[in-house]
Amino acid sequence: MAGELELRLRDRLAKLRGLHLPGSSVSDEVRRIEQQIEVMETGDERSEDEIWNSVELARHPERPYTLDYIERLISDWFELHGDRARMDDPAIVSGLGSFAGRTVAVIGHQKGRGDAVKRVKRNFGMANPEGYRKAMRVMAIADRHGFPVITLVDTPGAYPGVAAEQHGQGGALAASQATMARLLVPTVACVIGEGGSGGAVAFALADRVLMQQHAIYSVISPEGCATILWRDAGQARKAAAAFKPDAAHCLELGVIDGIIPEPEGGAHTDFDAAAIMLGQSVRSALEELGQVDAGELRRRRRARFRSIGVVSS
Amino acid sequence: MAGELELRLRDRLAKLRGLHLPGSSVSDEVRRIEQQIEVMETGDERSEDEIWNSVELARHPERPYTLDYIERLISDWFELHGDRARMDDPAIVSGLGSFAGRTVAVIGHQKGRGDAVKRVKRNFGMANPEGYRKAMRVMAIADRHGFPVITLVDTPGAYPGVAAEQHGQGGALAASQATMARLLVPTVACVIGEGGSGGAVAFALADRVLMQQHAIYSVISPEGCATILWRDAGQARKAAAAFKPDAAHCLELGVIDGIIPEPEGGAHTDFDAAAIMLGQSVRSALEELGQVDAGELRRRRRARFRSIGVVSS
Amino acid sequence: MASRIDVSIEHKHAPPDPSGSKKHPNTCPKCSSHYREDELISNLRVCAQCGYHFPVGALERIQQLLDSDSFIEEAKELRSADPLSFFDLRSYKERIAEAELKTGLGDALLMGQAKIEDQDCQLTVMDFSFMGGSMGSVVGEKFARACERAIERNVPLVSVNASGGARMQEGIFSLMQVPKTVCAVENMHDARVPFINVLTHPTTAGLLASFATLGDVTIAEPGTLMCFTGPRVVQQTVREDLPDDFGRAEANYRFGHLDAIVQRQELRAVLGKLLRLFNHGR
Amino acid sequence: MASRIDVSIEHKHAPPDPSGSKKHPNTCPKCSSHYREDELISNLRVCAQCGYHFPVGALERIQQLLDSDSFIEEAKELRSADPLSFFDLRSYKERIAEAELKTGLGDALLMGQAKIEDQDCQLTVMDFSFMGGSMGSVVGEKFARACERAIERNVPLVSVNASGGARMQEGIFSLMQVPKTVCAVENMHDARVPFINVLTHPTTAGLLASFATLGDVTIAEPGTLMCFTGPRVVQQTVREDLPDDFGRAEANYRFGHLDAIVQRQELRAVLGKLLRLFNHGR
Ligand SMILES: [Zn+2]
Ligand SMILES: [Zn+2]
Repeated sequence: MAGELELRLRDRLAKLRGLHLPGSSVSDEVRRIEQQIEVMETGDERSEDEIWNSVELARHPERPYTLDYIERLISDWFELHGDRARMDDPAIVSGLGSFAGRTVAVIGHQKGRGDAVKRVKRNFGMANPEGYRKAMRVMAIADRHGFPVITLVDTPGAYPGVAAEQHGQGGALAASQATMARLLVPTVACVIGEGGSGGAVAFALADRVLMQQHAIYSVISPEGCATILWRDAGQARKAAAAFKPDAAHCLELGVIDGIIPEPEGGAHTDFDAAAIMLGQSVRSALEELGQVDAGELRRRRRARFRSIGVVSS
Repeated sequence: MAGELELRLRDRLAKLRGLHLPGSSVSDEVRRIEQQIEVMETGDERSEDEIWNSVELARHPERPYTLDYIERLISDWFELHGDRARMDDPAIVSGLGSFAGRTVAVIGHQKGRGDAVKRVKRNFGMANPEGYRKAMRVMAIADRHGFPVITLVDTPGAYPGVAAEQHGQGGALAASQATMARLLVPTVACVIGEGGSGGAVAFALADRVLMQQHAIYSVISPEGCATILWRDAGQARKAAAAFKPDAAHCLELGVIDGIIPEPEGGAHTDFDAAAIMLGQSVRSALEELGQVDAGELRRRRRARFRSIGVVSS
Repeated sequence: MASRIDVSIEHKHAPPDPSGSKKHPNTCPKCSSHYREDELISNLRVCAQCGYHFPVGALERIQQLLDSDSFIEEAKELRSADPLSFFDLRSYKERIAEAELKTGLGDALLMGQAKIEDQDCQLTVMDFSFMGGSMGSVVGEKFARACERAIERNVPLVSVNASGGARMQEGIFSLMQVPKTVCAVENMHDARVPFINVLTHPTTAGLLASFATLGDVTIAEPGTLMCFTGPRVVQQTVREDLPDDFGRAEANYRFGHLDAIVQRQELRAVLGKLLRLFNHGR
Repeated sequence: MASRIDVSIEHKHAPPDPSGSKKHPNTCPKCSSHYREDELISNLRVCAQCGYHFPVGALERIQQLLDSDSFIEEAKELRSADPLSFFDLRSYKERIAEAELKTGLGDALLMGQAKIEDQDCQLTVMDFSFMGGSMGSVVGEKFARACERAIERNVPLVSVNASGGARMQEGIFSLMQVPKTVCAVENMHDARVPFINVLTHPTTAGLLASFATLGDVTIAEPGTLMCFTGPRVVQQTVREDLPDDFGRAEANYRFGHLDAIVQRQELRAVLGKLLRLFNHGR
């Protein structure tokens, strides 16, 4: 697979290097492509076992969740609640806090850990439209006051409920992305567990999209895919191997900008170490982004997503 | 009553005339104050009967409503529905249409006429928060595309229901005003019937606020006032005389910018004539406002409301 | 001239009393514990027994929240001008004078410079005992000036609210304070000046429809009634029993209208934290 | 290499059939009236008996809506590149070729310059019969280019949608078309270029979560299924019967997600009116 894509990327790289545009927007792009090619050259194909290992770790019931990272990385945390219209969706956590010496907004999906009651309370991290509307409200506050936005993506997907549909799930997911596309503050998205389809991408239209080493990011869950392909959710492992939702694959395809390492054995083995690694990646991304003028930041953010996809003619 | 206020106004007028600020924003204000003083000098005090006549005409079941004016004044009308979250509130009508040769957005409270079913369908013109959210959505479209916004105010007040409170009635009324305060397009508000309290003011934060001759505009309904003052809604007539919600009084106090004449006997006697008079007033207001730069328009709009109120020290 | 109206309108502004009966102000309406005045003050007027939050006047609130001696009052001289020469049982002027005497305040809102946990801010505090915290021209004007001062000083505005709504004695002028304060807030938003709203019992009607819902952050004390229309009127309209906590902070939190319900004992610390966060972002 | 997957994924894209049974395509699934092809075409593929709206292909849609000979197709040459070398029952490349043969289209979205009632616009039209109108890189790229062309030409964009969602054969790239098209729309919004969305049966999943809900005006044909998650999956989740019109245009209109439901016979006139309105404002 890498063959054709690598040629394509090398071609694009040559073209970009030939351009002499003002500003450094091209050099960002160049670096991203170089990184992709590097991954292709050094990365061995990951086996079905390895990919499935990541799927299992990404959904490990003891994996650290959004609030675990907030607790370890953010001081003066103040959670903001409610969509100002209907409810406060507990599947999404949002708020302000201090990170690396400055105020940031953090928004993330939140799964419940432990018994069924706790997991149900957080609706397994599957948000309703009201949750995305709460997030947009917090993004607007961050934008007004110049706070960078950090999103932590960890959801099987947007909640497939009756009320969710009636209250405009699709529109809310689109509006959340549109809001992120309009922000004039630096934005970093980290997929920290399951990056499930529209529910994930609603928080991932960011200047930098990072994935933890064992996180997954895909258009459909392995089970959903298997159900469609074989009408058998049990074939999820095979489906995952086909769709490869793992971080290495996403980086190879240029969909994400970097991989955040996890402690040996996965993030759940050492919350503190995982948080430190996550914090370092986010911090250096924010430092880079802090150099860029707000309007240019937004222009590049949109251009980045505009460029993803492979077509021929 | 006019005595003290008139002195105050003359004082302010003298001060304003002494200022030589760039632009014509002062001259607007001067004209407004001159108009107020003129009303005070020529206008006899209106009697309790006259005021109650306006209250009755403002709530006359055959009075023309928002859609009656739209039908007569707006061509290529296209109604926009829904708040994109929960419902389409039939107590508020909003849409785009062509007025005096250009596209405008029209937003108004809508009462039902005729049998109980029709009146209930429109909830007697008492909107839920969702109705105000629909209106804000339409304002945003108008703002994006440079369409002037015309609001038609005709409500006993925001709906005092359980769900209305649960879904944030107060916040929606405030947000609607905040949205109007942010618009960069010309805005004209016309009170065409009942201008009831917060529900009315939500659509009345405009560059020009006009009232039809027999419309009323007040902080509380005559019945509500009477209930509070005498615990007897039957004393509404007396309450109206005390609070004077009539147009002449509002103009005298500088709360509105002008009075739109009605056909002899009230707007309900001749819908077409009433619509022509309304249309002329709105058209000339829009023509005036069209001369002003967008940022300056917004600055003046806020300054206008900032200046209302009487304090001593 | 406004007609002379000979019935009091004060009952509109009576603070809702959970028990419905008339008790000594230092008796907890929830659990009937009785406190000496100094006990109540030292416990921030929170019932030590059941946690009920008694009303707090503006001056005492300033004592509770602010760094000592940090408050510099502004626009203190503003007084109502009685534009309608309003008269019900007594004249509006007489009522104002009485309220001034009773509370020691010039109107229902105090405004000035302040520090909380060493963070500079502009502060407005309302006092429900001044004519039910109703918003007339003076409250509107002082609030608008607070926004302007916050912009000039480039410090956050903290607004501690308690109000039954519009001051009816000022008629349409009282309604106009609603869009007036909204405009003041929007100027503040444009200037990227932080705005923190604290809702205390009760914050209703005109206040909810204006600045009290337009903050960057909105928090409330437990039990705060915060509704646009009061429970009695809603009940008359829908003719059915209302939920127990209808319109209260607890219900509003569930329905997504509040960022947090904050116990009075934690209020100063929470405001200090929020001010730090907003100041460090800038 | 992607594993070879040997089962068809086509049934995901089967258009929901109200009756559930397999009938002749020209037989009305609602009232069983049968029509000759020329009858159906001349009636805009609407059942003369019961008003049921049959699916319309992209080319026929262009015939129905546009001023004659006004369509100038753009980006016609774009084709899928099969980045994952995907293979289920057959290869993705084979499926594409088959769909091309069947529909005469290069992918599920046609794009170009158009006139409706003499008003200039940029147009995108989707075709459900091309792999269920699924959005892969080509659909995303063409839609993004349509936004850019609308900006360049300073004319409104009219988007006629029909899609089952993401094109799974392109994996994560198909998901990425969602933010990609959102960015394209936001550029258009910044340029104040009008955007009118027409949803036709079905417009679901990835399309609803991207450009199909971001128009200035959103209208739908009667009966259009427009949900993020399909009824079958929702039913499996909630394990209860769904409302009859769950996810349909009629329900979405009630819940505030649509400006209007427009009969196909009126669609051209409504679009003409909207284009006049948006063009006269400018
Ligand atoms: Zn107690
Ligand atoms: Zn039929």
